[in-house]
Amino acid sequence: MRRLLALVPLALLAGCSGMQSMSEGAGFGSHLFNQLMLLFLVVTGISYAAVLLFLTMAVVGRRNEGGEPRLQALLIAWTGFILIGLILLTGASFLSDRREAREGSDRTPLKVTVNANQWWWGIEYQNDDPSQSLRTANELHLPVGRPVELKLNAGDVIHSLWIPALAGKQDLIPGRENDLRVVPTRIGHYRGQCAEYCGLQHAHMAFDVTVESPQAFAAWYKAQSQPAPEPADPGIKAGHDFFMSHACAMCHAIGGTPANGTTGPDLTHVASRKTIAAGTLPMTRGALMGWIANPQGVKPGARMPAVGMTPDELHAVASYLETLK
Amino acid sequence: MPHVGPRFRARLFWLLIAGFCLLSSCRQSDRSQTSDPRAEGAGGGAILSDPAQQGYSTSAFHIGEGQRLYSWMNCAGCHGPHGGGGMGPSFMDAEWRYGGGMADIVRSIDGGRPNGMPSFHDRLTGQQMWQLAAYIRSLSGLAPKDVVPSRGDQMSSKAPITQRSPDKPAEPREPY
Amino acid sequence: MTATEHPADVPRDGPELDGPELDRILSETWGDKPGLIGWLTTVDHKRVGKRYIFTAIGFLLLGGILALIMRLQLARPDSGLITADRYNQIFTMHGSTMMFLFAVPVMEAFGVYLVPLMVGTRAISFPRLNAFSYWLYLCGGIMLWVAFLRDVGPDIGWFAYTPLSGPEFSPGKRADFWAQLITFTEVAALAVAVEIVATILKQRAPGMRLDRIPLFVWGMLVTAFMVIFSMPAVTLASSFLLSDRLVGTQFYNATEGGSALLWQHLFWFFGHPEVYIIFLPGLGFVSAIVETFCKRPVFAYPIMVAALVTTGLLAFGLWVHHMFATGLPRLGYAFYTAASMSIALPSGVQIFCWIATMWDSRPRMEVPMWWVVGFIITFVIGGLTGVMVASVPLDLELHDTYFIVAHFHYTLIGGAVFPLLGAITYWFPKITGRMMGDRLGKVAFGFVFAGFHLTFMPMHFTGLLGMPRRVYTYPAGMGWSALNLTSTIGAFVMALGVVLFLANLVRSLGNGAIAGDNPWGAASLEWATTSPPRPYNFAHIPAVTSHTPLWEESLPVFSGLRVEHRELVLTTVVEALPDVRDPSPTPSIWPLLAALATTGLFIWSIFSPWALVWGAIPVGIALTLWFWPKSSPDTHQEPVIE
Amino acid sequence: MSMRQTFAGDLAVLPTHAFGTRSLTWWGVIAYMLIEGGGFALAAGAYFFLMSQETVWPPSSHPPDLLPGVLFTLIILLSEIPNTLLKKAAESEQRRRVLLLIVLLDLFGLALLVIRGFEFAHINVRWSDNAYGSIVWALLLLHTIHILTDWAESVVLTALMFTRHGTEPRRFVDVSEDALYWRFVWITWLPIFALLYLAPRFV
Repeated sequence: MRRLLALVPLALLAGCSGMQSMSEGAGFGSHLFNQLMLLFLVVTGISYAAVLLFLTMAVVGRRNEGGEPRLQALLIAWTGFILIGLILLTGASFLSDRREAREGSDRTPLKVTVNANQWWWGIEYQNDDPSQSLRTANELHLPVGRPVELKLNAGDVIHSLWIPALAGKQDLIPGRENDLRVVPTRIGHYRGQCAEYCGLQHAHMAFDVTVESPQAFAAWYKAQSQPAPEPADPGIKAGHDFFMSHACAMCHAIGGTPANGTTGPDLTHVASRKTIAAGTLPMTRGALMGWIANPQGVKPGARMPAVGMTPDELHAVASYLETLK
Repeated sequence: MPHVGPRFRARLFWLLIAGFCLLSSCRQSDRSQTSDPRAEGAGGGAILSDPAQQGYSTSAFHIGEGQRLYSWMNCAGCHGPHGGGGMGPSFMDAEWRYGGGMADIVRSIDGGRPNGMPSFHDRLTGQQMWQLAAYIRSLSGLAPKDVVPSRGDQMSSKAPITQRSPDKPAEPREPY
Repeated sequence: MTATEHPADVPRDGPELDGPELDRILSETWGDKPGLIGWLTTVDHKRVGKRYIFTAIGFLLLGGILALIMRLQLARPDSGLITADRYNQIFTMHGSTMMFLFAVPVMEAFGVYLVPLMVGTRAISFPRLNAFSYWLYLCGGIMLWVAFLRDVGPDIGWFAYTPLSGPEFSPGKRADFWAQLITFTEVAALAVAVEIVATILKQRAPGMRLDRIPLFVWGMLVTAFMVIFSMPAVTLASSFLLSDRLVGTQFYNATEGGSALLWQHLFWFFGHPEVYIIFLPGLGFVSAIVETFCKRPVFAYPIMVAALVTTGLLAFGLWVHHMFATGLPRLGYAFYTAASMSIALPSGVQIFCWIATMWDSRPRMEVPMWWVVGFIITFVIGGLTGVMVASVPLDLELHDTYFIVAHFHYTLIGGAVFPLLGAITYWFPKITGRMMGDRLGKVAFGFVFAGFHLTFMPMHFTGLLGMPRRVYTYPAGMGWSALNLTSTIGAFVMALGVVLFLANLVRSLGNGAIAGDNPWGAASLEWATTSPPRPYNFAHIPAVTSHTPLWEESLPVFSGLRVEHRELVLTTVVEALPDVRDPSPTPSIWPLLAALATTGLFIWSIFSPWALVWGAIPVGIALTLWFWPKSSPDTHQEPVIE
Repeated sequence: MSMRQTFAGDLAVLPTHAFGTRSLTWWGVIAYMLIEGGGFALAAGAYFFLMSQETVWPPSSHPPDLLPGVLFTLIILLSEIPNTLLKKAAESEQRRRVLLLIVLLDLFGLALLVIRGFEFAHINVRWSDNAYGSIVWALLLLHTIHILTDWAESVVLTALMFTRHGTEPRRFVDVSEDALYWRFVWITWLPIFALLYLAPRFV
């Protein structure tokens, strides 16, 4: 009930919650943000109302009869009010910052390394046994309630990993490893986006976040650890062969196939993702074909070149990629 | 060609707003990547006759992309981190075994060369080859000084290209 | 009295030389040559101040047009109106133009025009340096905009974080033109800051003790010191960036020992004082306007001065709140949260004192006062959202979102541009001799105020809904579309307001009502001169007996300054006792030529490091001839240099 | 003017030039010292920031050779003697002594610029090798520009003193402030010397 109460003024103010809205409160960080923002709104609201009231009285109301001493007394009161307000807000923000750091410290955190490159996210789930670690791109699956520690590295320029519905952002700076702790508290689909200007396609550098039950997460993790299935149907085989013999394999990697390029996103289970091209297009056959045929049309300046192919080669490759569930 | 539409409308709109674009946007820092796959991929011949070829060697953007491709495609493995040479020949001197012109270098990348240079015919798109060729020529100082980046963000033991005097290549020789 | 000097032997102003006869001689001594030559060689702080203001407003319009284009692009999701590259150039140019080519210069320009008049002297302290500063600023602005129109405009943001602005990820010369613009505007701003400090400390009218200095002049003094201490940081940072991009130094290259955070520390050490450099003169404008239209000195003058000085000092202690998301130690952040919060105290106190002044008197609600009321309503919201983003947990969500865009537009437009438009209306009669239209002034205020809130209030919610900054487009279905459309409509309403304001300005130039010397019945010294002021400002240097000189029954003056040579009086720093008669430099072409030589040096150094060596020769020659004293006809007179 | 005007005093009795804080140009010189001092302090801050990034300092090469640096420091400290005498002579307006001392000071400046050339030759690192090399070159270059501009101004002032303009009292004010600025030049050199030559050896 308390959380709903916190949401009411914010929802009023924020119009509604969306999958990329801070007031969503689906993570402990975002939940704390709501509470703290509410406290700030109350304190600043009161002071703003006081200023407006005093201003209206000064411009249109009766003149001050009390003379200088009355003004001085009011000034001392006003300074005191500001001081108390600031101390209260500073203290509250410091305490909630500490509180967020302690949250979920009793549970073993999930370890994920994020490698940001110009205009996509490389995600790697670490595991104690390295063979169990999992590489994916532009999406993050998280078990609800379990804290996740993200190791943030940048491969080229400064980016900023930000999932508004879950927690605050943290920059990824080349030559420096930052970390971010997120504790998801509500199951659902959310969207994160790069928040630090990183060049031509900074606007199209988003990623999907799915918070699910631990069982669903384990099932997803196991499915993602499997290599790509061998293509059976000749049409799909043609797509597979084109992929392996052309520029695609130079940049992309598909588990269980000779393609092991690391400069582009890992496509082993690309069809299982909600979006492609870092959250720019939905994962549908039409969008896939449009993106492969002409990446500059969708993301002008993106590092994916337009590989020359005939229409049936395009259909074959699309069919092959659709099998990579 | 859906792609050309918005660009043309945007350029017209921009000219309306700017009013007096003094000179045509100088090629040096034009960020647009050609993305018409038809002209590049279909046949071997098409790659070599890229219409914008003369623009690559003086475009800072394309040389920058060439620098990225040089490390991504692991050319450094044979030709050394800054084209200093290794198993493969060096790009920093004036010695061009198969010719130092843009087209010669693209031909080497496209078709490969005997004793070790693999063919990247299907491995790279036409534009990537032109960008690589522009970067390779800049390593020996053939690109204009104000177009070449002073350094990369990687470790480098060499003095920046802008600080080295360029080695003018000998007359390009007929390929063997 | 030195041996070579007898007071009686040269003509001096005084009871026997006064009125139109004195005006004729002084106008001839202090005037400029006619026509273009006079225009290019003038060192009159009023002429240079006017053209500074005119150029800065020109850049405001250019920046405004870019803002409208950005709003058109963001009006609807996935809009193809502008390509990503063009949008990145436009938002960088909008930020850089507004911050470096409009905001700081226009505030310093008002200081250049008004400070000498308000402290009661005849010229700004280093007038030729003042002319040099304007020409350099103009050349810098032209260079950046020519580069932008030739598609070589910077596309790295007005903050140019490395390594995106470094040699590898910003190929070509785009980032270099931005970095060189910083050098241009820094040298110009530092020059003006030095002049303002020297003018305020040494050239105050006799009797203007420290506690009798007008609040606007205090604001300019604190601003000048902030410029002096903050601008070297960004000059150093942009020079390091230029050398990284030109000769391959490794300042910001993480793999070779450098660090991207070095740029952020150096830039924001300048960045935050920069926004207070823009904001403090705005507070000075408000104090001047409130004092005049309430016919009462601003309440608690010493506390207001203390608040200005505290804001100036605190501004240097909180730059890391721009870097809360870069992963620095959390305990350090707690200090910066406290520091950032504490700066709300002096501002809050000043807001109280203005309102108390209005409450304790009968404020005449003329157009400038409307802008002051608009300022208080808008700026306080900006200040309070500033308190929000000072807190680390809130800032980690709000940083680099449209909430921040709303915050700084509320503080910069609300806190500086509103008082500026009020100040233009307030001092227009003094500068041009005519009144601005009252009705059209109020209509323009209405449109700007309504348009501003219609544009930037929705941005708070766009930010809360998760829209990041500097995105050239956004997907549909995020809940941002309607809010962005509202902002776009608001932007055009505000633009209409600005157009109306300028129309009122231009119309009043021609046929506004004739304004006397003191149309508003103000108290400060600039209203003791004619409208527009004569080239020599004051026929006789005034004596100041109180904090509001023109509200006293009489204005005592001093006599005894030479009339055939430019001369003004220097006074002691604290008590302002008359101390020395100092010659003031005469008009000269050399500041313009030195500025052109420096421009050549700066632009050439974008392309080759040897520019520093060879380019310095013409600059050296120009400076030498600038300082070389002109030989004067009779020997025992003192020729003037500098 | 609308208000009654009464004459409260006569400024004619005031002198037309003065030294020290009574001179307007003194305040201009002090303001530019604040600017350049701020610049040097921030450059030193950048030096410490980059030093904190490395485990071993200097990361690659040897620190700059001591000989040219120490020689430069000694001579620049030595130059304070003629500098102080020059300031006193200027403030007591003894033209002959001023002419003698200012030429001597210019020669000191020339000698120091030559030694600075050797310092650059013995810096043992290229500016493009690493961040250490960059900041070392930056600090030395900033100070060299500082010395060069002050020396050039002194030469111009010396030339001016030899012309008939040199007879005016105001020129002595300029000489006094030029001596003050030279004092600022070697005061800023001491911390830079410590950073360039001593810090890598003893930290």
